[in-house]
Amino acid sequence: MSASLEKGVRVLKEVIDAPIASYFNSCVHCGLCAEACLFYTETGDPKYTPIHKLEPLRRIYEQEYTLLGRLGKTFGLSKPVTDAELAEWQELVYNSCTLCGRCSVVCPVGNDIVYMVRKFREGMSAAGHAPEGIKGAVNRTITIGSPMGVKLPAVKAQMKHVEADYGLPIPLDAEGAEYMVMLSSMEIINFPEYLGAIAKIMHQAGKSWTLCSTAFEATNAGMQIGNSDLARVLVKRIVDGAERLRVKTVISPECGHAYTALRWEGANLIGRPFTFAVKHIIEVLGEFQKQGLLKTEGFETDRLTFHDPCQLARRGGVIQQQRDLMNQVAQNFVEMPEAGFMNWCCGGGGGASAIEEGEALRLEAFKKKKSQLDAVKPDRLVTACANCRIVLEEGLEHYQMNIPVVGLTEMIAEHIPEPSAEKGA
Amino acid sequence: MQGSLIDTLARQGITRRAFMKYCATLASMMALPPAAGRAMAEAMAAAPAATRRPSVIWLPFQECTGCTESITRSHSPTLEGLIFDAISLDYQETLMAAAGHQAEEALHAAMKANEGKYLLIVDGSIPLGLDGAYSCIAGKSNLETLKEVAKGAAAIVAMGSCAAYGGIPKANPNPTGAVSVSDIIKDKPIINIPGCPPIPVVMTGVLAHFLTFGSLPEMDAKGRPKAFYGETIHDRCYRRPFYDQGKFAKTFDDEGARNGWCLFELGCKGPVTYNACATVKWNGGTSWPVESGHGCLGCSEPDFWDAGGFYKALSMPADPLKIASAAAVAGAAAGVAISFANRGKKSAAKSAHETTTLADLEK
Amino acid sequence: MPLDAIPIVVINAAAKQSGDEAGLSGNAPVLLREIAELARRLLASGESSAIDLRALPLTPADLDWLRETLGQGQVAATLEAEGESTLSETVCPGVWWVTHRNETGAVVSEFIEVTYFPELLKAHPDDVQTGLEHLDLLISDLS
Amino acid sequence: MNDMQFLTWVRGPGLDIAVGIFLLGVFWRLFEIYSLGRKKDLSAPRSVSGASGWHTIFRRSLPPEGMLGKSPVSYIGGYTFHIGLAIVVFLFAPHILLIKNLTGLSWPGLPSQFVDLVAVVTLAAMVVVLVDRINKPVKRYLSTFGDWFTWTLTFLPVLTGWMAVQHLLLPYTTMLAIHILTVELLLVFLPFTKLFHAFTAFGSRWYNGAVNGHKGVAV
Repeated sequence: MSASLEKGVRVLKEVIDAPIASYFNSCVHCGLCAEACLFYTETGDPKYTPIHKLEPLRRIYEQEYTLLGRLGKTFGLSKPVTDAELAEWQELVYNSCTLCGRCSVVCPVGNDIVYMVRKFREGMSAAGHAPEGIKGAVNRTITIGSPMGVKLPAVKAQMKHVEADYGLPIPLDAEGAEYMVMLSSMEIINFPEYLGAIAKIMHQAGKSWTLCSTAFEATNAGMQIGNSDLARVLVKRIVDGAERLRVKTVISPECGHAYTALRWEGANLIGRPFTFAVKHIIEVLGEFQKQGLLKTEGFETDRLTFHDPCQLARRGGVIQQQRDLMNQVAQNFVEMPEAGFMNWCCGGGGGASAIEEGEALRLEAFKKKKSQLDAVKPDRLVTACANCRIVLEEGLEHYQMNIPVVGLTEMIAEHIPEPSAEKGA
Repeated sequence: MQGSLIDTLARQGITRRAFMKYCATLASMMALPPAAGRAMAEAMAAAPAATRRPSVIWLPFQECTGCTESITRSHSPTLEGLIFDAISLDYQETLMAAAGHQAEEALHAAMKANEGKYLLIVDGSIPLGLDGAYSCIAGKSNLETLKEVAKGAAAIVAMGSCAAYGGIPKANPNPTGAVSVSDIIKDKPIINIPGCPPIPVVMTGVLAHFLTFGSLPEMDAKGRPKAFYGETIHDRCYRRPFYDQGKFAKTFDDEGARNGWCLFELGCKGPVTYNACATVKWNGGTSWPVESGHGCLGCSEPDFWDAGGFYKALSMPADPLKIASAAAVAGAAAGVAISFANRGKKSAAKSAHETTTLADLEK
Repeated sequence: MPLDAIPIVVINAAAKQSGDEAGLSGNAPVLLREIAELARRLLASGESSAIDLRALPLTPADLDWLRETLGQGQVAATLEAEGESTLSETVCPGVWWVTHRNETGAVVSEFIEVTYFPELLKAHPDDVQTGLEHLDLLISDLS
Repeated sequence: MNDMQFLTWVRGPGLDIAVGIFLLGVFWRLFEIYSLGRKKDLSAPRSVSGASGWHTIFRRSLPPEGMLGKSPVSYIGGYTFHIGLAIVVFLFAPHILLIKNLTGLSWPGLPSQFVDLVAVVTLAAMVVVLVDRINKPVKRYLSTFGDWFTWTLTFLPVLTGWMAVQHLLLPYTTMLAIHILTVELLLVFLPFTKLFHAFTAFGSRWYNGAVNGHKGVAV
């Protein structure tokens, strides 16, 4: 019960660095970032302009780390940031930002705005201005082990089902396995096919893999709320698990933020490089495909399109693999406008989907995705992020669009010949 | 003397056509429209020649006599001489035969006889330092003389840059405390004919105007006749097209200089100098500085001597930058100091870090 | 030592450059339109007008070009008055090229006059009167 | 003070002071900004060609996919006035002479009529950009005193320079002096306003490119 403005400001003083200083000094208020943000384009409300979401951070930067700002503060020319302001900004920093990073790639002066939002959330959470929804998710992840409250027994039960359905073993805590597979609780609860798909793919590729009993949950609500201390606790579980099992590679599931948290933030959170590699499942599939370890039969014949999860593509650098994989199993794959690097967010990333009071705004922002889909009119929508999938399904339902959403890994797995059939051949 | 001026001229063998030609040329030089030349000729021809010629008193102060030299070398000597013939030059130290007390008597006689009507021409600046002791005539400081003679003048012509603006004597650091005529005399019409020296025809043009219309011609904000100082050297320069094309002489002996390209980069002050050199030219229309391959010095502008150097282009700094490198060092030092303060602040914030627990998310 | 032995040559800013276009500022052709306009005005209202060539930013080459382009017409008059003046009609009647020189032969002013007959060439009644008096004198001398 | 003394002052002491404050500010601000440093990225880098800070410095000069149509005025107006400013500042012969005098560097200039035309186009583009800032809700919402002030600071030197060359409103000498004075004001305020993006934009692009280039994303 110690969150306070002072604490928030102190944390911000810690995280403000040269890039942030450079960014704030470069901004010319051109407003182009607004054009890149679906919360602005779909609402037309200028307060959703990305750089504006950082206004308190800018003031703290100027008042703490510039001479003129300090003088201004000393002589009362610039007023200090207040708790009420931060409370007001909560909606802008969390509800209306999915950390999709689109603003960062359009800013003409090169400001990495999402980098700053991520850092601003450190201060916002320390000042007690994080949304209840994300706080709850963090709480459950830390205390129970998963944002949706999934515990190991539930995972074990799921494993049993899958083993029975697929006739393939699901290894748990297998030391020395090549791959340690992580899950997101969405997959455990909503999309159990994912685990079966992994089993089939790994079996066909002939790779050793395992789940980890102490680290099965990949999502990191600590990173979404923007608190490094809590994010570190969650990453540490995975690092400890991976090092205990001495795996070569940890596979991040179809979950965008889990990938960012582990792949790009993890080593920085624990303060040392990893002893293992971190790959997104799509990256692994891409490697298998290149190595000829991914053999499929048959094609999907309906009209398919692919929604790029922001954290995988624009923020993660995995852009081509999903397309190659789509083409391996789909005959009628069409791209949405601005797909790939410039893809539009589903509207629920970065923890936004956990914010109940943000739902109306989220659905408003979904109109962007709707227009993208309307442009290509697909029969089904493929993606590679369980969170995107849930948000997309909600949005499609709201707008009464009859487009089923499927996970890419599962779709690939469906085209892998049954192990029995393989034996028979 | 009887009849109009034209009759006076005719008696001296100057034909009407010669006079018309002179007026056309004078109008051209005064940058007046060609029709004005005819009007001027008609006005002057019809003007009754004064029964007594207007008296002119010429006072030299801190000067080099260059202005007088220039005027006496007017390039149409006969005609311009005639303009001077139309006046009575009652006091001009350099030109007059009289000297000493005789000269002073002539001065005072002229002042007395023409009180309130004579034209006063001044060349040279007036030193104020040491109570004016730097320049005295007949035991009187220039300041005293000027005040005394100006009192009865109808109008004053400040001849040359020294009289008009202080000129070279006033150049930094101005040891004699030199000032211009208009700095001292405030209650008389004053016309400035600046230049170092001024163009002779400007002088005769102003006199012609005074004789024709009995008043001084239209002046600009710096008290100069607009007719001659209405446009810059640059705008009337025959090399202007080269400026526009970006063709510049870079040194005085390069290809550009030989091709007659623009002298801007060699320090020509043409763009900021208002004078008629480019149209009237010097030495009987022979040439003028730019035509001779040298940039304009800007001698008809105030403080031309202190305008940053004759060979420095206008867009160059007038003085070398003195504080630039010191400022850069000071800025870097300030920056480093702030850096240390910032880093201290940041590490203080870091060491005050308390690891956040779940409870810490709540207020 | 003869004067021309001094190794200094006058280089005309315009003539120095090679080619026909050398030294032209491009200001001269525009003048032709102005002259045409003045000629139209002369026909319409009988109003004479003049262009002061010294008042314009023309290079020597520009003047040469203009002189050459306008050409030499049928009438040319020379006036001896404190230096020579030449008034010559161009191939366009009514367009006169007027050059005034001083006693030393230097050009002091130069105009293009658009007029039926240059004012300067006409004799003034007063001068005619003077001439008449002179004639009378001559006649009286005869008797 | 007459116009000539005014001109000589802005060319002399005025310029000295302005350049001094400019250099002081630039060094101070650059140290102040970049000395804050950043943490080393410990995550394993993904190396992709074209993804680096240096690439982004150049790449970010072009509009990303789909953006030109979203805000054509910002892009076309922005390009026009930035390129226009560069031409007017760096390719007008008298300016080159100043740069040569201050730095020893020199290059050929463009005909003054062309520069004149560019100045007019630049002024027009700046007016369009200003109107856009007033009309567009986002720009108006973001705008502070600093935005109007810096626009004026940038507009005036071009306007007064052009007016001086065209002999408009005031005599050339006065206008030239005012022109130089406005440039000096620009220099004085540049390090302390958003105009400092002329320096930091490159650092910002580099950081953005480097941070994302580490992930193998060519931003």
